[in-house]
Amino acid sequence: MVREGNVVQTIFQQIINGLSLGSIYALLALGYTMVYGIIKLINFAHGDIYMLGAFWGYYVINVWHFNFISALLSAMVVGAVSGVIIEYFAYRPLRHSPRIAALITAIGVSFLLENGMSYLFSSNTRDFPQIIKQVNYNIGGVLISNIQVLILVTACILMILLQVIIKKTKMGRAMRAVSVDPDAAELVGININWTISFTFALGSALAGAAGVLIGLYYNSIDPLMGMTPGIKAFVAAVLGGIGSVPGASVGGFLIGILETFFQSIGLSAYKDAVVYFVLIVILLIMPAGIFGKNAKEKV
Amino acid sequence: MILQVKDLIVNYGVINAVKGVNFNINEGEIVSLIGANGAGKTTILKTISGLLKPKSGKIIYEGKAIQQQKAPKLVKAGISQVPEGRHIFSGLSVMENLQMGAFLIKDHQKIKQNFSEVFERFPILKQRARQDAATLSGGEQQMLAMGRALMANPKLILLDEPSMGLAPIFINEIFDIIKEINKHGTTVLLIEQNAKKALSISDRGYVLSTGKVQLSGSGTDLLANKEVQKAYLGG
Amino acid sequence: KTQTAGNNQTGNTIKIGVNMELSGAAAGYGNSQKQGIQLAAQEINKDGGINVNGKKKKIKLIIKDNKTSTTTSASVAAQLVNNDKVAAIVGPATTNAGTAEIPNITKAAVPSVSPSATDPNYTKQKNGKVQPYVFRACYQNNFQGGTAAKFMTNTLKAKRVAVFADNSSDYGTGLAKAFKKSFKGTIVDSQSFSEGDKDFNAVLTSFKSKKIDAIYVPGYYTEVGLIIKQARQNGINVPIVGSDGMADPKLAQIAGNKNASKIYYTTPFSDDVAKSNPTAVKFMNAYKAKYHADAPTFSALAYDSVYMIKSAIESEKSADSIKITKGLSKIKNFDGVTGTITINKNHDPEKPIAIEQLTNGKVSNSFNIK
Amino acid sequence: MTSLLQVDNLVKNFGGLTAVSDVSLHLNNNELVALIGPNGAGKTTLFNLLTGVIPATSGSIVLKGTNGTFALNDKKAYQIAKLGLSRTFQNIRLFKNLSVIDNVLIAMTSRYKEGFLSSIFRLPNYYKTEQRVTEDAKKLLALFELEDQTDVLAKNLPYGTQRRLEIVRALATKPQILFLDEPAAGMNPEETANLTQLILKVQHRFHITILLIEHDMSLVMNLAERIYVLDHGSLLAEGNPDEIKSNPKVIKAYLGEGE
Amino acid sequence: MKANFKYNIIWLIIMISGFYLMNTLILIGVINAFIENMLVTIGINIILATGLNLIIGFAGQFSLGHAGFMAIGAYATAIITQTATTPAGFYLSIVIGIVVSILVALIVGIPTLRLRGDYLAIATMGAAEIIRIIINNMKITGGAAGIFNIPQLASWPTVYTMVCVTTIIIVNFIHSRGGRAVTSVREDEIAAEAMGINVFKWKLAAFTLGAATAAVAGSLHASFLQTISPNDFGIMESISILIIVVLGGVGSITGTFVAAAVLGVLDTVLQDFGALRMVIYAAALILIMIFKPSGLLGTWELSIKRCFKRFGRKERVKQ
Ligand SMILES: Nc1ncnc2c1ncn2[C@@H]1O[C@H](COP(=O)(O)OP(=O)(O)OP(=O)(O)O)[C@@H](O)[C@H]1O
Ligand SMILES: Nc1ncnc2c1ncn2[C@@H]1O[C@H](COP(=O)(O)OP(=O)(O)OP(=O)(O)O)[C@@H](O)[C@H]1O
Ligand SMILES: [Mg+2]
Ligand SMILES: [Mg+2]
Repeated sequence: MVREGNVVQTIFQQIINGLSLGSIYALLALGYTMVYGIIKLINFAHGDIYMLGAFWGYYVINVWHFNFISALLSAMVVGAVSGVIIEYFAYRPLRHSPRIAALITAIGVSFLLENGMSYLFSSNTRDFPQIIKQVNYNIGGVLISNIQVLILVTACILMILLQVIIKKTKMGRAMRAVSVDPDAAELVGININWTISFTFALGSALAGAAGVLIGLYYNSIDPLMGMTPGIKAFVAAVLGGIGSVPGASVGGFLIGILETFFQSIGLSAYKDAVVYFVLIVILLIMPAGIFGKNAKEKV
Repeated sequence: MILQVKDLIVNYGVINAVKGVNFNINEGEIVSLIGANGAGKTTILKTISGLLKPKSGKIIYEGKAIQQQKAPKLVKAGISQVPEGRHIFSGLSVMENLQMGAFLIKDHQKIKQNFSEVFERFPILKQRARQDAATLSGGEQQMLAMGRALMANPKLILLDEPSMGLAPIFINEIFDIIKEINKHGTTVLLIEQNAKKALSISDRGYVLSTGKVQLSGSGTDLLANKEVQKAYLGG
Repeated sequence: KTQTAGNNQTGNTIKIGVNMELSGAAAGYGNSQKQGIQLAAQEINKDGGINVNGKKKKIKLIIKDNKTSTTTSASVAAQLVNNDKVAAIVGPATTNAGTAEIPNITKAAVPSVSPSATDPNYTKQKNGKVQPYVFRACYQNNFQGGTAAKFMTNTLKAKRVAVFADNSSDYGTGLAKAFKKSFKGTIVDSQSFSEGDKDFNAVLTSFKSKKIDAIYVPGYYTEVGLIIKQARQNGINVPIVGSDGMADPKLAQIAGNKNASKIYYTTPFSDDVAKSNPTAVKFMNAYKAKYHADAPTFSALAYDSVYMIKSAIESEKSADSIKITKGLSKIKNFDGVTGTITINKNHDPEKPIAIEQLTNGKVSNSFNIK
Repeated sequence: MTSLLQVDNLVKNFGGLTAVSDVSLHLNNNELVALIGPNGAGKTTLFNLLTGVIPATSGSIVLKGTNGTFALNDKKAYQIAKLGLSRTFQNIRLFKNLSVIDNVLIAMTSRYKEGFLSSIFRLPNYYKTEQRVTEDAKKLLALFELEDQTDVLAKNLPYGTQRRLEIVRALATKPQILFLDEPAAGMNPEETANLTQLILKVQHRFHITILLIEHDMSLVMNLAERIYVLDHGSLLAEGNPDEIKSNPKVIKAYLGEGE
Repeated sequence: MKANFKYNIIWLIIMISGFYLMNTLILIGVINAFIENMLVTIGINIILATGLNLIIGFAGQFSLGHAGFMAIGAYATAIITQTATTPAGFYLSIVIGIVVSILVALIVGIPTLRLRGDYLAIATMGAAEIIRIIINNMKITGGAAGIFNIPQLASWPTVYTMVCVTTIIIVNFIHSRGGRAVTSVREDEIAAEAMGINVFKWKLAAFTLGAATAAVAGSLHASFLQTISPNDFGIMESISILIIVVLGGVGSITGTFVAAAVLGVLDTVLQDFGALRMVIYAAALILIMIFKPSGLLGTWELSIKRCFKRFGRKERVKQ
């Protein structure tokens, strides 16, 4: 089994592992960052919208025999719609309340989705229908699967797309304006509710898509599946500088790579601890994350 | 008559801030609202621009009752406000702030033209075009707020203490700019602590006290009024 | 007022409490167990109930959720024994929640049978004596881990083994510890994962470069299924050996049938054993009829727990909690779904253990380990 | 004559922008000095440097106070405050959700000790100190006609009163030098006249030095003994009100023609 | 002076009579082991949440790692009372838990308290997770299995006393010079600095005091429950303490008491609902926050002094 080049191969394989894990975190972190960017709310329920997307994909593929693309697109719609509904009922009434109150509702919504789904459809783990057959490519001994590539590419495309939307389009500017001063935004003609709904729709659509992609990749879904990656993705968003689209991606990839690295050197028991440690160290050097603007108040 | 305010009552919770105010503005006029701190001037302005909903009363703009309309609709209809405390978008550059002002304008040519007009009036904004608006000095922010409102091509502009925090040399300039904006066809509703200056450029003025109109008249009449002089003109 | 020892059962029903993980991290396993418990109670009641000294009494289940929390488990136990005055308790599913209920049930002298608390010391007091009111229906870790170690050496002839354990519960860590203690070959590498993890590629890649003969993966099917899948996709084709937490039809579904080959796990309850065990056949058919799915091990263990209580009541001819305790500790050659059970002096069940092998997702072989 | 505060060659850069460039000035004991200049000249930035809110790029600030001589450059804001430099803010920064008296009491905290144990166990010492400082605070508030408002939340005060409270709060730290950043902004002429009297009262009663930024020339010319004019970060002129009023450079850059 | 003394005596009487009331109720069997269990849990949650309320509600620092400090206390007690199975051993373990948690709070707080808002929340959450993971992998802590068969040296009187003591300490701190300094930090850091307040020092003071009380709660938890495991001190535990604080009203200690009690009762009532329990709990959480965004009591505080004054006023009105 021991061959020449084994070490190099292993290193490359680990890089691939890190990137594909990172792309998953990045995909989720993007949604967090969007929502946080506009209403400064840690949308705890984001991970659970991802779960809804996965369950939707599971259902439509198994029952209505959707193909991959239509499952993915419809999951995005489902994600978007549920995001908008959650915003409308749970967050909008609290828009002028202390932020911490909205955070608690967000936690409540997260619990509600997790446990509501468990209650309605049981908390069992299910296998996600393998609608795209996984194919492994062997590149000089380094294995990479088509689904890994798919997720990686999707994450990158979405990242660029979002960055363009936020920086270059009118809607993006409106989103930024609403986030800094809602009153003034209204005074220049921006419909705040619409803008916030749009942001939620966009962020949640990403989560919906992630649900299908990740369901397909890992082949296992359950109602609590959003919890752990949800928190990790949020950490990624913070690490990258929450509110920043490139930050979310970089944060996601960084965490994926760090986790992989520490596991590969035998620290699997401490992988999360080390990631948090690195997070804290980075925040000490860059208090607003890697891409975050450390907007000091002008006195 | 471009704007008519009838029996306007506005509350903050249980606090009654505006207690039945009536006034009107004709097209092409400059009208001033003056009054002490807490008289309710800002509240009236916010109600006109749609940020606050009145308890009762009517606001009629170009013949239509607008008191239930939301701010974005009214911007589209031609009402722009320069809010008290400036409320510029920090984190966005000066340039982007101005772009936001033209949010509802679709015509790119028009936007370009507005840009050049604003930069002509406020050359300092051009110098600082790429700077984060949050780091501008107080006066610069005031200009930016004004420039942003002008980007929307308003028919009626509502100015809430535009001279606050400005250097004397600039106060004169601001009032010149207001006159000029007015000359180009924009109707102006002006709130000022600097009542002397405000009334001297106004066609008409209203004096507000604790939520009610106390006095009204032409700018020159009010300037000559003894009571007004004593209370608001410093002697 | 001094507590009169034990809960007496008057009236026509016997109250059995269920202190179970119905929400929280272990909800999946807890709900499986609840199904097994309900199935058993339903069957018994359909038969008229438990025969207490000639009089048939029906079981009344009082099911409460401990949300996989020690604090809540203690509270649930206190409520069951003090307010509901149950005669015995089934549960909890996890060792942590299980140990949390011990003070309260001991004070009230009410026995509890846990279907799946596996820590070796669960049934022991600090001084090494047995906990008087604590019983379980599953193997303790040392037994299962030791069996797996023996099997690796004797049957698989594995010399170099990697351990990959779930270290978010005592189950995985306990088994790993027991395995390492009794394995004779070399432990090449020992890594761990946590409940809820989905990506194991990093560790598997590092295993791959280390020339191993087998992997030991003590954990639950939710994660181990994914480990199998990712190992095979990474080109690791060595045998993967685990424990009864894997004994669930979902394992192969998650791993994918084609990946689920050369998979072994220790189990008390298997298709193969079942064929020769009429109690098991009956259980599996009844389970399928009621829940439209294959019975998982957790349900079988919970089902047995209820019947163990029934047998204790019937042999002692009383449904008083102290009597039930006595009856439980005397169980011998009890004919359970998970084998013929004898409760030893440590309140651990002695029952045969089997190792099942999966090939293409199906049980292809089973080994009886002596 | 040694001055109370001596500032030499002070510089502050924000990235490429030099907001304060090579400013030297001094404040004498019990003097009332005004700092004026066009918008964006760097006045507030200079205040921020002097009070330690932001660090200077270079230059020196030396305080020769009653307790000795200190270089303030590398001191933190709270240390500078303890040394006797206190300020108000251009945008009011009261403790909005706290009562008027709490605002004052907080400013007094650096002036007394209470002891963790004596406050936790409510030893007699605790009550004595509390009573003493509360009385001090009330006295101070009474001086500014705020004694009826002690329990009102700061955010519920009218704007002008908030400005007044900010001054009281700054005074509660027992400063040697008080910095006022546009105290009359948003006030009408009558209120400005009242404020002028108030500032004079503060100067005389507390024997402190005051440096104030203001765009309202009626106030500046009435109050200031000396005026510094800042433009584009550097000193443009210095002098008494009459000199400044007639300085052509100041007229061109700041005052403007007319009036 | 005299008046202050009077109010303190009244509080003392309330606390002592509360104790005897409970004692009697237990003796006559109104409070059985189950209710006692519930009350103890509520008491421990009160200690945890008042400490967190000090950090979040009064110092304005969003800490999401409270369970980490609780873990330190719990493990200190579990480990020490294994060998020193005496009340003295138990109290020693509380002290050691406090000392260790203060040390850790300093190590965690000195770097992280420079962060703002949600960044601080994530950093403290991370710190607590690091603590938990280290515990999860140590031998002396029993790893993932935790420690069980911990001798029960804390019963309800201990918990009751500790609730009183920690509350007195925190409330008295809030109403002292330090408390005012801490509150000013919450309101406006820049203004506070300008008033001569060492913002960082006071943040750290509130953070360590909160951590120390959390350690006490952990000790009580371990000794009362007799079993602990790393999973008891995860992110979800920190969140559930946060929920108590926010539900009661950020900045209201009275609110914390009320919320801890309400949630404690709700939690036991919901035990019967199985899988539906968390659904109901979540719905309740959302509804309460929507209809009472500032928490059940907002920033309202029960004050004997005020009661007296109001009562006095009514009397006068009657005359
Ligand atoms: N958000 C609010 N909530 C409660 N009361 C308010 C609010 N805003 C303003 N008020 C009160 O309403 C009254 C009118 O305030 P308004 O801001 O309209 O006065 P103004 O004339 O603009 O004063 P200024 O000259 O200070 O700007 C004041 O008494 C003020 O305290
Ligand atoms: N934090 C900062 N980052 C970048 N530039 C800044 C910052 N603070 C101030 N500036 C710039 O420094 C210059 C001076 O600002 P400052 O606020 O000191 O002006 P000022 O003299 O107080 O003006 P005003 O009278 O309008 O308040 C301005 O051009 C401003 O844009
Ligand atoms: Mg106003
Ligand atoms: Mg300034």
